[in-house]
Amino acid sequence: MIHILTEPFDPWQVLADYQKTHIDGKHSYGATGVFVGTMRDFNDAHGVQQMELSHYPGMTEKQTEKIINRITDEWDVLDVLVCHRVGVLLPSDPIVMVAVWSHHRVDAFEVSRAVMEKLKSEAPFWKKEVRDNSDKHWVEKNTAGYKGV
Amino acid sequence: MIHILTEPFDPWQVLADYQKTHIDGKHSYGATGVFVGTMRDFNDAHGVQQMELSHYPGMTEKQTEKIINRITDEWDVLDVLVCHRVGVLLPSDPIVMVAVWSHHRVDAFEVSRAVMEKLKSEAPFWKKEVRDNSDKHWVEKNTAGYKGV
Amino acid sequence: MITVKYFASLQDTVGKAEDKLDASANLSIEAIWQTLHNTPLPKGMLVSLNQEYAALTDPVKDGDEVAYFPPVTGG
Amino acid sequence: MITVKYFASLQDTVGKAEDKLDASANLSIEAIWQTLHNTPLPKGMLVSLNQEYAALTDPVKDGDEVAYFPPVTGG
Repeated sequence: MIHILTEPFDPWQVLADYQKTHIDGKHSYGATGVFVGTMRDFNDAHGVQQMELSHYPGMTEKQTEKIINRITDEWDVLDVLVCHRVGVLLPSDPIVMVAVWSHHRVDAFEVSRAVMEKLKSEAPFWKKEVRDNSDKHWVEKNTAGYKGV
Repeated sequence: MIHILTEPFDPWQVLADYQKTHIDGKHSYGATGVFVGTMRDFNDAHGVQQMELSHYPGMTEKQTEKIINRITDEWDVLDVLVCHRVGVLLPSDPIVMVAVWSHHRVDAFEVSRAVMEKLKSEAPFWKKEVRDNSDKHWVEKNTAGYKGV
Repeated sequence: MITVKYFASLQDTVGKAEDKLDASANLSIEAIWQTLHNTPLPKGMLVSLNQEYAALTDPVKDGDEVAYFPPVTGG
Repeated sequence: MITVKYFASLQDTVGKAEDKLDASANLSIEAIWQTLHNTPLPKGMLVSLNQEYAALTDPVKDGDEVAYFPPVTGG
């Protein structure tokens, strides 16, 4: 499931609520893997005051569902929750959360990371930074998520 | 930091509290990776009613600190929190939580998984299952955490 | 009628979020851009057809939704 | 005095959690088990010396803490 959120969210509160309503009592899970991406106040050498996140309504949800389905087909997973902010973000605001519930830990680790990497390369979201000098600047590309592994 | 807990804990509440007191305002982080291991009501083909987790007080903390230090020396990490239950656990009780805060997502993913694997193979904890027929049975070994990757 | 959408820096470049185009010409995604803007689509841009990633040469028909945008930077 | 600890299934096997042993004999970790239990340490067991993983042949001296336990199963 993907939620596109226009307001700030607390990932730990979202997880507590979602687990209560969607997981506990329904699934016998042994593992939960979570990734939260948070807005930093720097990028490369620039200070960043705020960030404007836009997306392609409709296509974003469709592509994210496809990403989740394609990956969960290959692993033994009980549920996947993705939350992604759009709109104006301030430093330390959560941008994205991916949570995976599975029987065994290998699936939670693999799927949370794979969904995150695919989101960053395929889901139609775009970041515009407002830098310390108030210049607005579109982020041109996401960095790779694996290195020296 | 490692916390050995004798009572049930809510990982999302622990994260909310720890982040407020130890992370927010102190670190400019961009990524948080979390793993939670939860007691299942089955293992192999057996139903499991409860689990008794014992440890080696002193050595557990010492070995866990060593695991964390050895791994964080190799990655760019801001903080690591490990919580591990001991005592009597019931199905769906959290057993272990590993949380990692870092600038970039690669470090959060790598370190949360590496700490988890090392905990399972080096930290002196032992599980005893109480099966559905009330037989008590020491778990003999942990399963591998990587497969087909 | 074909709906044409622009996102992110490309929306700034063209100065609007959307165009409408008569579908009678049977154009490719690339040709639609050329027709509307009299210039080739900037290099490195991505395109979609009915909210699926597509190729520049894919044909577009009446009722379709085409979009042009730079590499994604979410997550 | 040497403190000797047993954990998990090995604690069940020996029927207690701890032994104390006079340190005068200058024994290895393996020999301490043999001395206390008149039988070799079961195969596959792990040992520690002062809360660090150790080898069966490591020597033990006065004031040390030795422990015997099966493979760990936490996490």
